[in-house]
Amino acid sequence: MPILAGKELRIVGFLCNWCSYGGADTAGVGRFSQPTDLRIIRVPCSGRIDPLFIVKTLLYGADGVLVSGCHPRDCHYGQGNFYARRRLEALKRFLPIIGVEPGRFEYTWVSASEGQRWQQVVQGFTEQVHALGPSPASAVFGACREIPDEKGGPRVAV
Amino acid sequence: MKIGVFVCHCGSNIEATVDTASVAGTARAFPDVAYATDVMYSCSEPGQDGIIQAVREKGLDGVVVASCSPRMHETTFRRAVERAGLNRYMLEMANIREHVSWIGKDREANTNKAAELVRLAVEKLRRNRALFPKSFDITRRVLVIGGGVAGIQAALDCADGGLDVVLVEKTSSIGGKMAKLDKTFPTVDCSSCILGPKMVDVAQHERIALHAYAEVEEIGGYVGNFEVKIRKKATFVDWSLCTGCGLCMEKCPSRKSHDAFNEGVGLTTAINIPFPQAIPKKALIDARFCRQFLKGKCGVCAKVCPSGAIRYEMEDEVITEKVGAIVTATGFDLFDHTKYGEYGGGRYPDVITSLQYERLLSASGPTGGHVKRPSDGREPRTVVFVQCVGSRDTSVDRPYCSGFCCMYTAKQAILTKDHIPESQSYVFYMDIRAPGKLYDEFTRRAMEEYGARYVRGRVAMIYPKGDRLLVRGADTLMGEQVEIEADLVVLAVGAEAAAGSPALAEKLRISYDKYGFFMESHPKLRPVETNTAGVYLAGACQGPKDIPSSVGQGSAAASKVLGLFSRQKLESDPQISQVNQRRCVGCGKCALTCPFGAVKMIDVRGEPKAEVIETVCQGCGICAVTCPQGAVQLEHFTDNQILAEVNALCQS
Amino acid sequence: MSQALTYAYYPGCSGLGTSREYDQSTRAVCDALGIGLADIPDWSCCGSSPAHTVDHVLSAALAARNLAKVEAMGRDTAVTPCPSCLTNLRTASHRMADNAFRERTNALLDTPCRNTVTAKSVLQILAEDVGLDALARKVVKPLAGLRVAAYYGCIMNRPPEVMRFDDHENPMAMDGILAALGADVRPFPLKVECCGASYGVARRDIVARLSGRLLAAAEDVGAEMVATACPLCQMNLDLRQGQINSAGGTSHHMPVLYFTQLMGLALGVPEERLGLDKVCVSPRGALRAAAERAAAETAKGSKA
Amino acid sequence: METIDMRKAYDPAFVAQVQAESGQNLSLCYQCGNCTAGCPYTFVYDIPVSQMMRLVQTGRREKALSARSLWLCASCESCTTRCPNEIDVARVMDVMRHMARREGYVSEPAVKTFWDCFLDSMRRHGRVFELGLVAAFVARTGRFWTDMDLGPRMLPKGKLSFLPHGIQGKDEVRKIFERFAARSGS
Ligand SMILES: Cc1cc2nc3c(=O)[nH]c(=O)nc-3n(C[C@H](O)[C@H](O)[C@H](O)COP(=O)(O)OP(=O)(O)OC[C@H]3O[C@@H](n4cnc5c(N)ncnc54)[C@H](O)[C@@H]3O)c2cc1C
Ligand SMILES: Cc1cc2nc3c(=O)[nH]c(=O)nc-3n(C[C@H](O)[C@H](O)[C@H](O)COP(=O)(O)OP(=O)(O)OC[C@H]3O[C@@H](n4cnc5c(N)ncnc54)[C@H](O)[C@@H]3O)c2cc1C
Ligand code: SF4
Ligand code: SF4
Ligand code: SF4
Ligand code: SF4
Ligand code: SF4
Ligand code: SF4
Ligand code: SF4
Ligand code: SF4
Repeated sequence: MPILAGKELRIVGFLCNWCSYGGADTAGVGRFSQPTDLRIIRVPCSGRIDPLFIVKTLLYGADGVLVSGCHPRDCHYGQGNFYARRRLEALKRFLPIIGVEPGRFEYTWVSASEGQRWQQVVQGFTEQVHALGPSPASAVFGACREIPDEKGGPRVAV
Repeated sequence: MKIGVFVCHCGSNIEATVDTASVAGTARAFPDVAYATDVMYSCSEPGQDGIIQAVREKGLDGVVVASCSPRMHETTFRRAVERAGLNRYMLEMANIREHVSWIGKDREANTNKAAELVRLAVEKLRRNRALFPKSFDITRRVLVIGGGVAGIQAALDCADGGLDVVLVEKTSSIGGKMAKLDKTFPTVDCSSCILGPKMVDVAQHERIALHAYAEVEEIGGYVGNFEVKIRKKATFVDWSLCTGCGLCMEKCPSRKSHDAFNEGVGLTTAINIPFPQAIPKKALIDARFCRQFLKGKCGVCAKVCPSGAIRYEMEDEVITEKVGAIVTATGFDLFDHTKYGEYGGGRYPDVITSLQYERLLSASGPTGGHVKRPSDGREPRTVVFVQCVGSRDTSVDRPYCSGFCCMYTAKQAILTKDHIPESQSYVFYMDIRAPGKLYDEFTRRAMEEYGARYVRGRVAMIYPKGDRLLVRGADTLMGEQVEIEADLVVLAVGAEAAAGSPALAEKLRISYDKYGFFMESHPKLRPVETNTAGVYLAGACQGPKDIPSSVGQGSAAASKVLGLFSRQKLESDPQISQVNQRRCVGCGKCALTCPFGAVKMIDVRGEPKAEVIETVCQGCGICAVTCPQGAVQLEHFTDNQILAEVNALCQS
Repeated sequence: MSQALTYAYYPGCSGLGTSREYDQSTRAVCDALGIGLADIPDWSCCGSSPAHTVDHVLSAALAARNLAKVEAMGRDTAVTPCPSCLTNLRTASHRMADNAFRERTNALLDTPCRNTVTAKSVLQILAEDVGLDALARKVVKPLAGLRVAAYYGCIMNRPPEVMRFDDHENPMAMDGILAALGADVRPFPLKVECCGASYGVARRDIVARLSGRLLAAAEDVGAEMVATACPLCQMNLDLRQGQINSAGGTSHHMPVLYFTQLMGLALGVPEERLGLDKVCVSPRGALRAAAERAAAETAKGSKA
Repeated sequence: METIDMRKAYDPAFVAQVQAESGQNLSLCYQCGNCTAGCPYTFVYDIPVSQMMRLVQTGRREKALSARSLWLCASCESCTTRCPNEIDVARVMDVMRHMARREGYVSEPAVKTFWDCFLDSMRRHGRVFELGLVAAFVARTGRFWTDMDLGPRMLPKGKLSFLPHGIQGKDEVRKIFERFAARSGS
């Protein structure tokens, strides 16, 4: 299913189950209206998010990737979000090297009670991605998409 | 593989902005989808039966339900597919309500987005596999943190149910706020008469170990097997010897110590037992006021103590307890009214808080139950109560209603008339919130029988005029500015999260809201559970609550603990990590990063390999990202599955 | 205060007339403290209260013309004794932080304003930039024994988001200064209550009531003098004290001085530079009583 | 007292205009009355300030703009400073006063005349000429007894000057007024 041409861009969110996914639910329960571009992938913890997922998502042609987890010190697993922060900071510096505008990737912290904050994050990020327009990556790399299996090659050390 | 897709209307909740029939139609074209339909209410009995029937009739191997958030109904549908004969992990949900229908009105965009989310779920489900939980032993002991009425109730119910209880209280006596109250609404019965016996029960119960003047330092482990470090703060008195005779208090020369129990109305001695009914009834030295500590000489208490209990050299002690469940009941604190400069900012002695007023009303309080003005000891004739101080006020970041202050203000107006028949009370209020049984009748009685004059409006300023206080407010029903010359002003200060709540929440790995109150699992359906298995909530730590609700929650939390422990063994969540030992090169990175110590390094034919301890792994997936070989994979959230989801979204 | 402080100075229209003594004493005190006041060349009226009752852009433009002149002087801080001027200057800056508003404002001006100037009150720079310790060291004739109430007026500190100075319910800057001068500062509860503002001419009844309440409250706390920082307050409380008395059937006799006049006295500035003769209710009696009390106190102290 | 038809009495354009010009959201007001309680001018108001906010909520243009209160508010900022919902109440009052002036509602003529004289003085001289201002006010209102008692007190003190303090840039000031008038088309 394509995104709605002209209306939407392709934005993928990786959200931790305990905080931000709950925050997005809270926003829904509060009926806080949001742009429709974002699709959310649920992961147990922001510490589960491999920078490689984000790189691949961008190379597969996503126009923006949003990562959101628990506030520092509020991680359900104690310290997953510290690992996440370290890795994602490194990733942010790495993206320009592979030709991705840094504005296409953001990570943020939203707790399960912060529905309003989630609304603002989605609104802000969607606007930011729309300002950048469609990603050139889809044209360049669109062809070489594949679903890797678990034996996939060696990983990028980030 | 044969997959069935069920797209829920949720009445009109989803259907109003998502064309569910068309989503089901689109889904039929997805790989492996053998059946797709839309359903009115999937979670209802006919809805679940429909799923079970389809699984059986069409021979499905997996189910996708596109409906509300999995945080709402994942368990419901897992049970349903299990009843249909599938493994419960052969289910995926697409959240098309909270993440789609409720946040946008564009039906075309929503329908399209819903279909994409279904596709994502299908792609993930195609890579799911059956998982089976393992069972493990439980430590049948419970930790209760906070000894207010909620914690007391939880501790007693657990202990009566046959569990060993460890009760940790921050101050030197249990009782919480309720121990400070004079009488309680709506029955106006004596607070210590109803709480006192429960406190004694705690002290005498053989199954309750009470650690007063102690705090939780560190919490490790997981449901069924927590390990808790408790800091027992130095009291400078050996409690195993202290008999609570009170001789030391009589002789202590430092008589100007802060009296926390009496909310700072009146003073106490440096060595003190906070109040006569304290549990445990033991003395402790407040080092901030003790001459031995400040000047290095005194030692009077050590000389007079008949049991030789004084220990000036005592230090904090940290002990460890093993428990299987935790009930948090740390209550609330009061709003600091000195933030309101227009009410004097704490500069006027006769502008006091509601809890200070409780101490003035109490027969065991610093004035022996005679209401006297702090400034000059005179009995007040005109008493003005101001409600919603530090509640329902965005400008001080307290937009919420504290719930019980309307009621206690009515109680205090009634008690004022009882104490001083010739007095006149005025109550400034915005709304009266009295939704309990006999509650509204109670506030009416304050007006009708006790003649309290209620004025609808806020107070803008309070300032001294001669030896009285001028209270200037509005009567919005009359549309007028009004003034009252008062002898005493009582501020109905609101409730805030107890000091240190966020820090405690972080230790417990539970969430808290922006004001510091702990978050329940679900506001309606799981009000005393948290999102961390084995951790429960009771009382005002979850949000402002009066005594009946706090006690109710104490019992509810206890019943949850008893329910948990009624099982022989607990089952672990099988969504945990697994090591593919053929790929593992034994670098040990996973073992280093796992926050739970769930990875151990073992020797396999002379080579180091990683292994995950199933009952310890919590399924965070941090190790999976760390492993340079891709050898650790988190079940149900493998790299393969997540990348398949990504791919489902990005293909155009 | 190590280096010489110099500020762009905006006296305000009333400083040329009804509050001439405020302007005079401010200049004299700053002189004594080594503070330079550089008059803003060819300054114009800030708009005062009437302008903002007509339109917020008009009001901002009248203020901004002066702010632009300060920019032309190459300075970034303007001080004024008058809270009404201060409010207009600060509100204009506050609103011009919004670019669209600033453009609309500049469209009314010959010389555009870049909005780089911060306006402060004389009270604020004395309390914050000079400081109480430095001030206390310069006192040659302490105001010992003088029972005084410090009255700030309604807009010196309000609203706090715009004024950003001191506590908005219980400001203490002037109390602190007077205490540093040795005075017996009374805890005056109505520090920020309005005196009746500019309604003296059109609605004298309003001023009689509101200023009357202030005088009564000052007496209630045992003050023998009121110190003000605002020309309108001073005029309402002092010049109109007779009107207040006849309207309310009271017999207040309360001297009302500018705090700068009291500072001048304590710093040993010659009286003729302070305009003490320009106030209506003479402060002589209160000052004499204070001096006598102080002398009696010292005598008692030396005996003991 | 009349019965109000809530639907007919609600003027949506009025609500929108007050909110847009003041930048305040009046639906935040829960009618606590704190503004009225603190307003030093409530005693002379015909409609207390909290009810002025209510009139905006209920869209009552006519009643709000003809209130005398609008002309008696001294912008003392007590209401704005203390509103629990952080509404800039004084600004809302100011904005309604602008509207009242534009639309010809003047329920306190003396106050308006005083302000007009003030602005006039400013426009003519660049600075306010106090004696001239009072003289103009007396001339326009015919209230020649205004503050007659104060003259004898002030004159000997040298506080009132008999000549305006004109400034060189008074043309610039005059142009501010002219451009403003041109912009607002009056
Ligand atoms: C002035 C006033 C009058 C009231 N009158 C009434 C009334 O008449 N009727 C009525 O129903 N309700 C009344 N209430 C409400 C009542 O006080 C509460 O409902 C009740 O106290 C809530 O009980 P709790 O156990 O949840 O919290 P609390 O009473 O606050 O007890 C919490 C306990 O936990 C301890 N604690 C806090 N943090 C920690 C920590 N980190 N570690 C260990 N221990 C900790 C505290 O020391 C305290 O002992 C009144 C409240 C006030 C303020
Ligand atoms: C219009 C309306 C809207 C509401 N909205 C909300 C809301 O948005 N949020 C919210 O939290 N609450 C809401 N409520 C309140 C909510 O309905 C109640 O809190 C809830 O229903 C109480 O549940 P219950 O099980 O105690 O009682 P009930 O829902 O009344 O259930 C009692 C059951 O017992 C059965 N029963 C009765 N007598 C007997 C008998 N003798 N033998 C056998 N069975 C019997 C009845 O048939 C019924 O099935 C609303 C209520 C109303 C009226
Ligand atoms: S499954 Fe969820 S979305 Fe469907 S009816 Fe039930 S609550 Fe509503
Ligand atoms: S410390 Fe000693 S004197 Fe004090 S109460 Fe205990 S036993 Fe009695
Ligand atoms: S040693 Fe301290 S606590 Fe003991 S009697 Fe002396 S002052 Fe009191
Ligand atoms: S319970 Fe009553 S007094 Fe307390 S915050 Fe709510 S409305 Fe205000
Ligand atoms: S998933 Fe990995 S890191 Fe997380 S608890 Fe299990 S073994 Fe430890
Ligand atoms: S990180 Fe990977 S390779 Fe290293 S020990 Fe763990 S499982 Fe083996
Ligand atoms: S103080 Fe604010 S909320 Fe209260 S009535 Fe006034 S405007 Fe409304
Ligand atoms: S600004 Fe106006 S409405 Fe507000 S309190 Fe002052 S005089 Fe009253």
